[in-house]
Amino acid sequence: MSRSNKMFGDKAFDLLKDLKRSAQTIPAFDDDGVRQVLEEVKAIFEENVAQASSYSSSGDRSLWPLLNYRHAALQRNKRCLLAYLYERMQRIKAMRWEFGPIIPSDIKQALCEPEVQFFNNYSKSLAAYMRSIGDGKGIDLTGNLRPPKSLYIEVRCLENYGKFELDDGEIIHLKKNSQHYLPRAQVEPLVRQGVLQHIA
Amino acid sequence: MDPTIVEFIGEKCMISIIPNFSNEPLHLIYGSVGPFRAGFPVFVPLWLAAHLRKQQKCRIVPPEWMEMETLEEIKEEEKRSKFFTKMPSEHYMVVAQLVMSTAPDDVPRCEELRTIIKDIFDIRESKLRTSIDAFIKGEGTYAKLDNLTLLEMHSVRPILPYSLDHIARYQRMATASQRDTSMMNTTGGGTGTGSMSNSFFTQ
Amino acid sequence: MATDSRELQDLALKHKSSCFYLSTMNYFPNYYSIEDIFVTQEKVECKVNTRLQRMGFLDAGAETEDLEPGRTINLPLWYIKELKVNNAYFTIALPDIYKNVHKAVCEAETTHIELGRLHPFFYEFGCYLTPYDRNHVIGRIIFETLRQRVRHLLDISKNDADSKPDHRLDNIEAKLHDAGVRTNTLYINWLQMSGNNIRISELVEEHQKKRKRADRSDDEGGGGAGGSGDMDMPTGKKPSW
Amino acid sequence: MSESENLEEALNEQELNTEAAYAEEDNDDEDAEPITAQKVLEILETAWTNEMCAPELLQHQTDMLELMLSQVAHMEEQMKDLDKNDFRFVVHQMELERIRYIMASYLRCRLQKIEAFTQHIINQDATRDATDKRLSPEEAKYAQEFASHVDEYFNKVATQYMPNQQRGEAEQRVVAPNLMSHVFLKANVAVSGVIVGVDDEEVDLAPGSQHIIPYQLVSDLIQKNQAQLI
Repeated sequence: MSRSNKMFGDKAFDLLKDLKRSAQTIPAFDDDGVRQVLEEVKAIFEENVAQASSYSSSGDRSLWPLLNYRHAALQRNKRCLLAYLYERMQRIKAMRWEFGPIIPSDIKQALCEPEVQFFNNYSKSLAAYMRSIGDGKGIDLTGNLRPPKSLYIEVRCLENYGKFELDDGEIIHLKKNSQHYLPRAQVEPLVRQGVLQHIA
Repeated sequence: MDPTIVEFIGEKCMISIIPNFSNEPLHLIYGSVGPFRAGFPVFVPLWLAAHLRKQQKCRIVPPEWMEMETLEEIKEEEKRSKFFTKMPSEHYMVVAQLVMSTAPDDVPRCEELRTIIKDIFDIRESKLRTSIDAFIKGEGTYAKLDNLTLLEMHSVRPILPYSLDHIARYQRMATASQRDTSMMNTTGGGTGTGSMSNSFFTQ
Repeated sequence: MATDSRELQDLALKHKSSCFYLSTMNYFPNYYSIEDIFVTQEKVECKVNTRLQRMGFLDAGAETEDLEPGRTINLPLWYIKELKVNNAYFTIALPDIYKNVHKAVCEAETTHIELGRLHPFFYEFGCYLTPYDRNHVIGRIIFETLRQRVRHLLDISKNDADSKPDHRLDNIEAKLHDAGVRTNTLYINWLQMSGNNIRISELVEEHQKKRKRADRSDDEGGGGAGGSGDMDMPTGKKPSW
Repeated sequence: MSESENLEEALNEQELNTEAAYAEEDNDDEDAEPITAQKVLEILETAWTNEMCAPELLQHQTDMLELMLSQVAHMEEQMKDLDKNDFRFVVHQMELERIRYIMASYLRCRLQKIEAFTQHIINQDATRDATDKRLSPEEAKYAQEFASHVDEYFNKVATQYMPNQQRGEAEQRVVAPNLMSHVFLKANVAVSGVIVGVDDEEVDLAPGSQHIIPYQLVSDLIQKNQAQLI
């Protein structure tokens, strides 16, 4: 009875379901789940290879439908697993744009080693690309996110941030709850990082 | 394309201001503006007008059409006409919104104007919904939208184009299956994960 | 099946990865589409036509090694769609949900149908079944149904944005509805001139909230991995790229 | 006020420099017309809105971007010594920020498509002549790197442990845009005989007329600048 309660491909499918279900920015990489899927893939593959060789020597087609089914199951596992990685990759990419080149350590812990590597590679390539635009003049694409309305904006400081140097060398002390009138383009990253709040 | 981008594009519209200062012309990349002479009207882009007004360096001269009588006529015409009438500015909503919010004192009968412009927008928007309905039920995937302004298009964006995409895809699918019942694996709209080769045991 | 796939619909609608710079594109299935994978997880009723050796494990109600002809079993779409439409092994039994709306479609009375209740993936599931329908109705039905309901979608996304459509809508429709509600919100914000402020990035905000929760829930320290330790991580230096 | 007059003159001169730069770059074209900074900006603005509305990646605009970036850099240089509260400084700075926003938004939009359709775009560009490539050289480099980072990640976690890929499998995984996506279009000039439906129905587009239509049916008009997306 219980044999068909778990179909081929169900574990791989659960990976995706759990990923979607998670309310976190990115849930911990499901090492165990991924390993189980890879094992299933390997098992299916080996069974098929074994039976396929007996099929080609005897010409007996009676196992053909089974081979067929297993093949589909293998492809299904693969697709689910790669979709799992692809979705995680999207979220990792989003982190580069939202947090910047350094991710908070508690979030970083959710990534597996190849994912950390991917984040670093992505970050590096993106930075190199942004520097290379316009014959090396460069544009920061993570800034200038919204249509500009004014050169200066009113901001409130949400934490004790410390000193902040403007392009012209002026130094601003960003103390919690202090309010400032600062160049929009230069403080945009701090607003994005939650250090400052844009109030008008 | 959200309304802030529509506004950004609309801010390029030229509008007349009366500066309270004098200055030589400015050679902006987008074209020269000025000279500015205190007390004399000069045309500048809307974004500049709004900035100068906030700095209290000018008074904004509302465009000719921002006036009750004209707008009443436009509203009546819009109600009468089956089609979208041509608006006095292709960014009438953006211009009205920016002028009336940055310089309400420069606009006579500002509140009344606000209401009537909103009325016109609403009439046009509901007309748009009705014509969309007719157009979709008429099996179209193409429609003419003359005189519709950018912000009005935004009111059905992206839901209208997205709906049409799906409808068209389902229609293609229905037609394809009618043409060829014995086809395989072409389901799922263009991707279909299936290529059943005989070699499911590659090594 | 229904509750299961309804959960999938709810999951499909959660779009975590959508952030400001990814202006979400319209749904168009590709290899990595989680939603398409959800749809193809759906089961279809099939009649077995011929003895299939060693495939008895697919039949929950039998103990036999082989799959016996005449049995009716449920098979996932991901397998079905790899077979030829006129394969010799199985005959696909089309679900009644499409037949059941046929009359409403003909009478152009589809707006009141609780489509999501009929099937959370009414349209996409129907797409996959279209080739198996020898009468060519399903394809026509899904296309006509959406065509008839677009106006309704436009209206409800503008007028009752607050009331969640629950399971009145299928997954595709719910996405369209979301998009419509979003447009409307952006427009209202714009009219109130409140759309122009630069905002904290979504992920940073989420992370801050989480950290505050963690700080509150365990005051004995150790609050979450790297909890307060990196509070002052960005030093006086400007974020660099 | 002579100081600021000089500034305006200098800024004005730059427009001429721009013309020179352009004429030089394209001097194999027999009648390369001089181009003003204003024209460059207009071209970039159109490219930006087209890119935001088109489902696929459009032709790159490296030349125009470089011209505009030089112009912006030059203006910043000229304005460096001005008082930050000077009327002229403020107005020029505001315009520069608008231009920077357009360029950033434009390139971000392209990057997003490049990341979504990486392999598809690389494959297509491989079949195109050097002058018709959609990717700029910098974008092409980025696309290659991105593809290999993804590959490396997939390989380390999964694909190296899986049976060899079959023929056709790589193809299945290519993510491509839906070219039949509906777009809003405005005709720049009169265009006759545009096919607008599956049943080969044709219409003539009047200049300034607006339409909603599947992208694929009008992509060539965008390319030829006979129409633009809005």
